[in-house]
Amino acid sequence: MELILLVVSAIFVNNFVLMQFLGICPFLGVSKKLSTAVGMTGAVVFVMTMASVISWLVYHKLLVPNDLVFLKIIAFILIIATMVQFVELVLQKLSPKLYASLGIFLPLITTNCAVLGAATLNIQNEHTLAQATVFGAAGGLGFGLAILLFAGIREVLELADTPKAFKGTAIALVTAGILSMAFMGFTGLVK
Amino acid sequence: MRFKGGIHPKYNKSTAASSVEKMPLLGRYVVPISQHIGAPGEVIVKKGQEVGRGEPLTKAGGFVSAPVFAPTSGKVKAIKEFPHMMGNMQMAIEIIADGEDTCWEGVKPLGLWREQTPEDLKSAIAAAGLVGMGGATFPTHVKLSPPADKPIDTFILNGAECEPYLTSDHRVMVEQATEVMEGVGLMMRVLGVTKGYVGVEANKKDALEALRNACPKDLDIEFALLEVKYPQGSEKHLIYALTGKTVPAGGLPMEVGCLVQNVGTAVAALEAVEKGWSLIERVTTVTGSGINEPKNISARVGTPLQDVIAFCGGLTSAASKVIFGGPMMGFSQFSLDVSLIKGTSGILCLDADEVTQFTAGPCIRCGACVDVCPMGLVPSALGQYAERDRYAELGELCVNDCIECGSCAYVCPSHRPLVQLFKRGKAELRKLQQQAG
Amino acid sequence: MSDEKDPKTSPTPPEGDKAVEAKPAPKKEKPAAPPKLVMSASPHVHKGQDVTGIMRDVFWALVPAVLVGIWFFGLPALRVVAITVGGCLLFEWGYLKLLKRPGSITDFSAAVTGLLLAMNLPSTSPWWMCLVGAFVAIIIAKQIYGGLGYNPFNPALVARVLLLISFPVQMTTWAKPSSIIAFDAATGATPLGALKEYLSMGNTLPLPADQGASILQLVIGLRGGCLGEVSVAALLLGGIFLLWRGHIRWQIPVGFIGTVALVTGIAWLASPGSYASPLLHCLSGGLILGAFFMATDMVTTPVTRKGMLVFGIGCGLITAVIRLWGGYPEGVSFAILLMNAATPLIDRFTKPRVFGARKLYQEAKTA
Amino acid sequence: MIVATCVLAGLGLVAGLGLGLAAKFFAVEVDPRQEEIGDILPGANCGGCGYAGCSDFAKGVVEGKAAPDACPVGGAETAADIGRIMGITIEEKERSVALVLCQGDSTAAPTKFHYNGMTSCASAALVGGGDKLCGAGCLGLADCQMVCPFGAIEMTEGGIARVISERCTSCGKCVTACPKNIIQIVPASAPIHILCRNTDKGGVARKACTYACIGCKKCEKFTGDGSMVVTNALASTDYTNPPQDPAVIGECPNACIKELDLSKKAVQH
Repeated sequence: MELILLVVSAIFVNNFVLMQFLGICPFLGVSKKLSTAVGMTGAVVFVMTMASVISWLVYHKLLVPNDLVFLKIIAFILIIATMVQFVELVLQKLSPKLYASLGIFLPLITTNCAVLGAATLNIQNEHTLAQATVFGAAGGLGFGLAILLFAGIREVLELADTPKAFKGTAIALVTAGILSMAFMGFTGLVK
Repeated sequence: MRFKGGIHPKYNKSTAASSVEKMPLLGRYVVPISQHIGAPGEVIVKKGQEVGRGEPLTKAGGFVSAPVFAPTSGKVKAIKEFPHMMGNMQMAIEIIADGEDTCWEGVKPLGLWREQTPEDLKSAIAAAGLVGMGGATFPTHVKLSPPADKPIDTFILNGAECEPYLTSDHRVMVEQATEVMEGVGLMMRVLGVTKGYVGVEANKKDALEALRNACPKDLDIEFALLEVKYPQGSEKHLIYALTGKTVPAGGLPMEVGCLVQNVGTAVAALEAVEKGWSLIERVTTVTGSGINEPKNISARVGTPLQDVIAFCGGLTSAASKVIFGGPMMGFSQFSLDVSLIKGTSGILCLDADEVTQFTAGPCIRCGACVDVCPMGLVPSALGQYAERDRYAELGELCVNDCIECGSCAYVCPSHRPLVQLFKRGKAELRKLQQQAG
Repeated sequence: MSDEKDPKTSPTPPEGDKAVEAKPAPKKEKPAAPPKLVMSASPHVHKGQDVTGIMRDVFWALVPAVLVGIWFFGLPALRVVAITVGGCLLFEWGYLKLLKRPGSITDFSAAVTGLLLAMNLPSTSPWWMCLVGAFVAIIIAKQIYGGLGYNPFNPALVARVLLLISFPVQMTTWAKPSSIIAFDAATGATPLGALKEYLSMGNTLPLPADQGASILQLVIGLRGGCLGEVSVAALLLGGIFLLWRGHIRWQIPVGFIGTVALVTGIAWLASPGSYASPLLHCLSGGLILGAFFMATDMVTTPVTRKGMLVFGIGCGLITAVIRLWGGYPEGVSFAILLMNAATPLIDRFTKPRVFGARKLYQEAKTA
Repeated sequence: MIVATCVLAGLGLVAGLGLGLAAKFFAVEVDPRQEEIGDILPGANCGGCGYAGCSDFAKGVVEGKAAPDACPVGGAETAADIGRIMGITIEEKERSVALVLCQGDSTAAPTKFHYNGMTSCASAALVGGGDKLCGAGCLGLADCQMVCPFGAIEMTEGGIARVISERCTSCGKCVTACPKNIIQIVPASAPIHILCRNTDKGGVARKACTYACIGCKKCEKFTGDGSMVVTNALASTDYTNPPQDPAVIGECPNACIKELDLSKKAVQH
């Protein structure tokens, strides 16, 4: 039950993108097409889950025993960067098309604060390993939900007769704002 | 079986009760060389040559092609480009009548159709230049030659005439019921088919009764009254309504063993075989608010439009649109110099009140077009993609399955010219596919 | 090719353009030159229904509920309606003029937005809040997306949610319903608000009689709430009118209200002490207004019947979850906005089956 | 301190080893020149080269499928750069621009019917070939303007398209977009142009447009060197040997021939 609440919280109530405003860069960058957004979701879910697990292990099994908690951030970044590199290599081999369409945003998952955020929140909220894994995966899915909804809207916006001044990122940001407002309705579902 | 979608426009079939009037002989005819889908024929007459009525002016330019004929006896005055009802200039043969209307000596009846072999019947039909007279103008003999792996087991006579205003098929069914049914038997013999259907929309009960009474005893025909709904006369939907079979998307009716023919074609087939007549005359409806005397006429193929209009009392002063075919799928004309062709089932003249010029607005996604599309497409999305030249998406959304029936544009509250967008989109898509090889 | 950007969609002939007779054709004595005809692609006839007509019907369908609201909440309600409708028309007109865009305020769409916004505000709303709402609805939620037809979110709802988040106090100050003559400045609570408050204090149901509203009061609208959402009877009248005119499809309201009833019903059966009855849930709050008028907004909802049903069910689910377990007492606006966001995805996955296609639509494209 | 360094170093080592193994496993060969070329291309993704965007073109060049000087936007400089990367020399191509061969605006060319439908030339051309009486006339519904990635096409007050030659990169998008085929890529240095594509004969053409070429052959006779020839009742310029003498302009009875300076080029930002 607790894990379910954690999932609901991470996907809806405290959605990384729409409620905590983390990971905005890929959210805006690769939401132009639904297919790319799906690919990005996959990459983020993978990286976030793995990063959560490994960083939890590194923190609790390596840093805490050795009294090296101050290395937390740098160690996490290292882990995340490695995971991203790994995903990049795999994608380039297995799906060059997706690799090309994700472009710069794939390596930029490294600096995706949502991933680092998940890793540090795990520590801050004193999650167990199981909770950390679920939190990472659910956080990634929350990111996915947001970016998929957003990509759907943006694909349609492409066809809209938007005034030139608002075309592209401007209207996307307005849309993201409204979407975030709508997500506020979930406030209070999980304390 | 009811098909999904469809619309109920105002039918305005005011000429349903007026019998067919024969147009008197004219002094001049212009016969376009291309009156069918497929390769245009090769001209076999010369300028200045004397021709007899029914003499071929072209010979078929391939298998999917059909010859055209002299509508009356006279002299070939010119072979050059004339305005064509498709809206462009096309090669046509101008004939000045000598007033004698003498028959070409080559006209020879084959005899009673029951005594002929299917092959002979088929070649007679091909020689007479028969094409689908409902408007699609696909050469009939090609339709009657299904490939060996797609045998036809069901013949369907299309008497739906679902286009508003048009009554020519209706009159043919009432006035020439015997000929229609004999023609049906003839074509069933060509195909070696034993099972036939006759489908007529419920607003033409008299036509169905006439056909039923005229049906020869030896034919196994099922007569069905169809729901009055546009586009009931679309091949795929007619087959579905009558037999419950669904023609696969992108496929032809023969995929489900069906073949659909128009009533006019049936009569022409009989005349081609038993009288030796080639297709030089057809029944057409001249109607609408823009014409003074709406009527059904029987006119020679190649009759200039302005003579047809003059015969029907001329255009009203407010007339502002002239359409070849029905209001849903017909082609509007800018010139009265075009001529009647084999596939002209009607000439609709609308006056200015009915021809409001709309300004297309943006799609408001009301979904009315989705509800009425008989093909199960999403016209609203197709329209938006077509408008932005997004042809790849158009292909993904199956624009090629669109039958251009116009139901979507008919109901669109934003007056979006959806059919025009789809026609354009299909053309561009075809170009892209050709480029891709 | 953005025809709406270009004023030339139906080019009229330039002036001074003398009629030229048809085409270079064989020279023959013709009667007087025929008139220059109109040409267009098929079809050449039209059902005759247009956007303005639809919007006008929606407008009239809303009027009974607004009148009831004005009757119960008095002149302040009338003032709110006047400001939002006037504001919406003004902003729309100003924007179209300023940016020289096609379109016109006479198409009733701005008026409908204004009316819907007013119906979603408490009658006590200050004038400036109404104006801010009108601005957000017309300019931000609609016009900068390209105007009518292109807004992904329901403009009136965007405005309402924005106001609710920005000015929670003003947005939850409810006047007690009385009547236009005997205006009563006392404030009260909405039935759902009272319910949430009551439950959050650890009490068990049923609600004491003085805090709730009877079924009859709910139906006629004698209860606290936004000025247009109170009278279920008047709203149903308008909703049925729209259904009869064919402007809304049954899938959305039925899916929406049905799901709310189902979910709250299950919760109520499981624990009648902590959850209110489905009847109360269906008749109170903005559910009827939302289900018949906001969730059925054509532009922001799916185009297919199947999609509409999915949309309605989604709205109902989210509404029920927010009402039962969320922080806000009412979730209709949030639910509809969230489902608006999902509309493109719903559209994508609920395409009808192409006639004769053996496989499902999505697969057919690869064949 | 030492522990910290060791831990980090150890972590880095593990990660590095893992990645190294993964890189071996999932290795993909990419020609480095492809990226280099991609970097120097203009990035307009106009498709003027015939490829689906700049990176596709770069791939084509590296694979030897695309001509290194095929990028019309980058022009000679880009071609030279690509040549340097590929290790080949490129001969400089002459600058060319698009030109609309029609002067039949609303004052000159009458219409034959009232058109009601999409504001798009390609769509309008499906309805009776467009509303202009002249079968070759500019329909003025701005398809070319819409596709031009460089804003180099404007619609005149009389409702026909005009190329702003300073901005034109001769990518050729407008040429394919025009359903009437009246936009042509011409060398920017050619001074004299025939601005008509109507192939109708004298009287018919004259009725269709006051600027219509009637095929009178006066220009052909005047130049005499084959730089202007009349075929199919339509005069055209031989752009491999363009006429130079502006006096020919006066010969044309319908003012189809114009002297235009197309060689100006906008400053590149």
